[in-house]
Amino acid sequence: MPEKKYATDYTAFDQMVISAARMIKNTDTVYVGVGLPMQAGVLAKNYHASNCTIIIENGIVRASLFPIPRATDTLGSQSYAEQLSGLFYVNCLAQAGYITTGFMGGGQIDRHGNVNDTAVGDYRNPIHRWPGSGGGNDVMSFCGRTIVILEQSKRRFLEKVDFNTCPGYFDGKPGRREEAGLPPNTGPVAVITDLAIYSFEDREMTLRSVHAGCGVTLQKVKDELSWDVRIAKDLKDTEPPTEEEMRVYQEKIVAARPSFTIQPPGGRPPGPPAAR
Amino acid sequence: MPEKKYATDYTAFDQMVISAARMIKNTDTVYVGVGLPMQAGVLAKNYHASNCTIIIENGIVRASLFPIPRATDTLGSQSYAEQLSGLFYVNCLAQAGYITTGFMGGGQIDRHGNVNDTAVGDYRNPIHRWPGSGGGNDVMSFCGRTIVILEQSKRRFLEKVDFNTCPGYFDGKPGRREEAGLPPNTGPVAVITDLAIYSFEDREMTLRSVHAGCGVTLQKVKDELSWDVRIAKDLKDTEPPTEEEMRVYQEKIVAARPSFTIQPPGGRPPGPPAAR
Amino acid sequence: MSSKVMTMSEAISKNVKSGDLLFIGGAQHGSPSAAVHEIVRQKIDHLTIIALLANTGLLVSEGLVDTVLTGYYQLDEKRSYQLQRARALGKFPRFVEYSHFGIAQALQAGYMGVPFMPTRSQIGSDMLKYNENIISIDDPFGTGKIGLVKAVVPDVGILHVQRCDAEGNAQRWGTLGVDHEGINASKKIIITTEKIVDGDVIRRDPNRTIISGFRVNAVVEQPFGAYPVHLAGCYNDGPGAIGMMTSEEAYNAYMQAAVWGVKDWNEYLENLKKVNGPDFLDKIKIQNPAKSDPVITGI
Amino acid sequence: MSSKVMTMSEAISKNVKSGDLLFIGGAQHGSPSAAVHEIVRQKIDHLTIIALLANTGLLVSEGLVDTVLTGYYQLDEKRSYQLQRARALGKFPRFVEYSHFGIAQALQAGYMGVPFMPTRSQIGSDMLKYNENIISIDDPFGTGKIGLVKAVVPDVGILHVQRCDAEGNAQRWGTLGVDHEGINASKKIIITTEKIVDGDVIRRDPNRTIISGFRVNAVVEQPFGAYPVHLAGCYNDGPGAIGMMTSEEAYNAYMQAAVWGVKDWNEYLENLKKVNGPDFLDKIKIQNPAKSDPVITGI
Repeated sequence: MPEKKYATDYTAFDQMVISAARMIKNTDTVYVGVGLPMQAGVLAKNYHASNCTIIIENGIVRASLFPIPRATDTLGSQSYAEQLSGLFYVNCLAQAGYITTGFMGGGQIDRHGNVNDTAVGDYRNPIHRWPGSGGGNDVMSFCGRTIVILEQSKRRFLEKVDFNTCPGYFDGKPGRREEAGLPPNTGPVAVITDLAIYSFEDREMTLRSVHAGCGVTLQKVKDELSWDVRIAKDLKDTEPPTEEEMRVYQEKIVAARPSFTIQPPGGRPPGPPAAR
Repeated sequence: MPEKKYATDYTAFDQMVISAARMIKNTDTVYVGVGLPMQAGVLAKNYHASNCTIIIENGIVRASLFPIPRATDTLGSQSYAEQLSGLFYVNCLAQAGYITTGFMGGGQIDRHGNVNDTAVGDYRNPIHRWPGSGGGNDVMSFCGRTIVILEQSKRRFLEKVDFNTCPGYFDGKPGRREEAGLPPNTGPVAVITDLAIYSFEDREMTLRSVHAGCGVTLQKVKDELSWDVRIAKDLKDTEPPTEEEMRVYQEKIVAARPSFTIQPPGGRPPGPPAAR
Repeated sequence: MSSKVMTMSEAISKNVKSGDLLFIGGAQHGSPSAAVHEIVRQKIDHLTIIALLANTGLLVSEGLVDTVLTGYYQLDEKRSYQLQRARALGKFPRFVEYSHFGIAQALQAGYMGVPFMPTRSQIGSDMLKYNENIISIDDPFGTGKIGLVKAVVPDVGILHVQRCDAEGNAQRWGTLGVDHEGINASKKIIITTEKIVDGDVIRRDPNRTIISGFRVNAVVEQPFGAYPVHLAGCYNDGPGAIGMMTSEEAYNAYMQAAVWGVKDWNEYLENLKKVNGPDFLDKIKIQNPAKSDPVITGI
Repeated sequence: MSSKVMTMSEAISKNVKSGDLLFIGGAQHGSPSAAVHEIVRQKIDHLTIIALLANTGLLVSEGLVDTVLTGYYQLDEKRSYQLQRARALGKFPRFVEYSHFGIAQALQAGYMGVPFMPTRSQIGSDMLKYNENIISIDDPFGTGKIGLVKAVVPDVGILHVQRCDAEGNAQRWGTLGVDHEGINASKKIIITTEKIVDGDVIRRDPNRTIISGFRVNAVVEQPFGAYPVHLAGCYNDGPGAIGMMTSEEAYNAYMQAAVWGVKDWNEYLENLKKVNGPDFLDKIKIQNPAKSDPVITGI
């Protein structure tokens, strides 16, 4: 890898995708949903983690490179995969513990990493409805490390979500996931937004770094959270994109990013709704 | 089908296989084990039931004709099947109720159609051991109508089997199969031996016909049973093989019958042991 | 022997009844669009549908659906003309929500012929509060909590495939979504196929058969039967689906073109070519085909 | 990248340990015979094996097996020299008996990552009295009794296939027995293959992949790796297996020829040709091959 030279011309959104991609290791098997998770996965595969295996919900297991698809299942994301099967098969891989890393979006997220993709307010009489779990619950329930990527705003980052679609650490007390019957050694490990990066310490979202390089301040981060967030002792500025990362990101993601997702009538891409 | 002219030169064994084959209807889906069940299935397919579908345990679903195989899984029984999958798949077909007819052998059978393929005497300290259920329990548990084919002898036809490997009607009281959790509308419907044919009336083996054409007497049949068997009011002589049946049987089964089953070391054909 | 081969109209009218629970295959890939449009044309109602990213929205907007079993459905009425229309008709369906894997497991249990499937998905969520088909129990083998998803056994399953013989031995490739579980779980089965092939083609590749003929009730040859959804080895997504759901005007125009104004799917396809040019469908065909190496069987 | 490709000796010594629970694929079809012989050669003991009609008897007769999970096993000691020998060695294994489907379900539960599989097989039998891995409960959804078969998660799974790439993406066809469930349930995986093929062959037929490379620990190219068991598209049964188990003399002669007197399976195969003629293996190859039509993918 070339010597690190940091880029200067990038947005907070670019930082979010690139920071997410960095979470993927070369040896990982990564379950990616549509949207930002897919962009992070494809970027990692094109840059530093060319050996990682990408799992796509509809039955795709691929170790080989592929162009970023308009949706998760396209002829491009299917063709030349190492294995094609179905949704049941790839989720069994996950449930049995063979998917190291999950990437997902979300509607709301709370202090303990629980994600709501279902309803704002009361389920029976909601203020707003999202399309529901999709594969989100499965990813969060099964994957070794789950990384949530979503744009940060106060009304989406809550002390407690209105509806727990994809369980994080529930109320944060130890052992709650195991008590519920979720597989051991699973759960969210990071939240990556357009403002900051969070890890989980004692099952609580903890601010690790602020995207200072694109002008984000700690105050701005705090303003877009609904609770008094725990801050890591060694809080840092987020490492900016390197020039090389930005080059690959521009070429493989931005240039190929679908301007408009074509969908069949009634059909929707899988996974939770992208935060927008 | 040509006018019925009955054969004169046939054995009780021939009668057994041909009577079993007659149980298969053109619209049936038939789960066949190795040995006599396979011979009956292949004969039916070559004679009167050419449209029946044959299911073989290792994952074979075939509507097309095939030569009688030396074991259940051979390149001959696999090749040109309509569908190849695995043991799990074909047993799910059975468990979900899509296999109309099962054919199996057995070590011991009792008055209420329970079959023992496991042990004579106490399980922990047996007088004799058979190889166990194989697919026998699955066939008897799942198939719409199960037909048991085995050579008859007093020590194999018992009031009560020593070990219930493949459940018939348990103690014969109504509803026992449903109580145990077995699927509705299943269970043994016939036992075909080298001496006679039995059906089940009120869940009890009932003598329907004696192979009189090959010299079997009612007394001989009774001598080779351990209990005072129920006899149908309209007890008949078994319909002998027709000349046409015998011709096809000689050509497709006898001529092709393997003289010796080649087996891999330690490997065994599936299904319960043939009664011998 | 080939009495199973029939028109789409016959296949639907003979096998789909008011009140049925329908499995419609092709999650995100190769949905049986032509068959769904025929159900709309025949106005078969009070359906329960399993909607896993397949092309089923028209059934809802036409008021034909009582219940939707789903893992993901656009439930924001403000964004969904389909839901607005169902509401206006007084036919807003009941939604029963699972995760995607939950739907797959319910169908797997149906395919297996057992009453439920054990699961570790969904049991950590609030979905259990509102969906009585998912429960959490203590594992009788002592490993702690485990979820159970209740089996779903569709009355009718509809699958679109690349090739199928006249007996219904159907082969499908590319991503399979929940097609294997769903079609094998279904009591009655309709196969729509790009092409009816000789049985010999099937028998020289029997591992690819997703459902055997003895399970299949109807076979319909329907080229571009999944349009505008892509189908591996056949065609890419068509452009037709965009925007049709955003207004009453666009919706009505689409329904006139695709359902009410034509007698069948083939007439709709012909009209598409008249409007968009004779090469309209050719343009979405596979441009860079990859051919599999043959596999050998035989004796 | 291709660090997974190794010799049989390495694959076994690196991945199979004393005390392991082994899944050995190839029920009645394409068993990994060469791999089993290598385990014997390395005398890896205290094994638990899942024996579903696969070629595993030598492990028992050599006293390497503590427990056999089985649906069907020759348990009449009078007829089994293997069992007599195990008895004489003081290594008569414990047998845990299921039906065949029971074994398949235990492996299915392992593959799915759940603690059990619901079943209607076995629950009517006396097997439940002696096998604590099968129980009967009241269905929580209220349909009456239902059986549960406890999951089996093998430490190592060994599968012989027709083709596999250097990364371990393995493709197998013909009957699959319990291969799909068993190999996917296994923690560590050894693939032995008739031929290592280019990854492009795999990627042009991805629906045929039974296990993906990321799950596979070792890939061994071993022609005639299933001999004397048949393998679809490759060869028919060999004559070699008959009679070897009936006497100490025949057994010892076989063991000398196939294990102790040779360094590996290839040397055994070469010796077979020396004894039986250079065309000995050619004679069992497929004589009347059937080729599948290619399937198309691509964009």
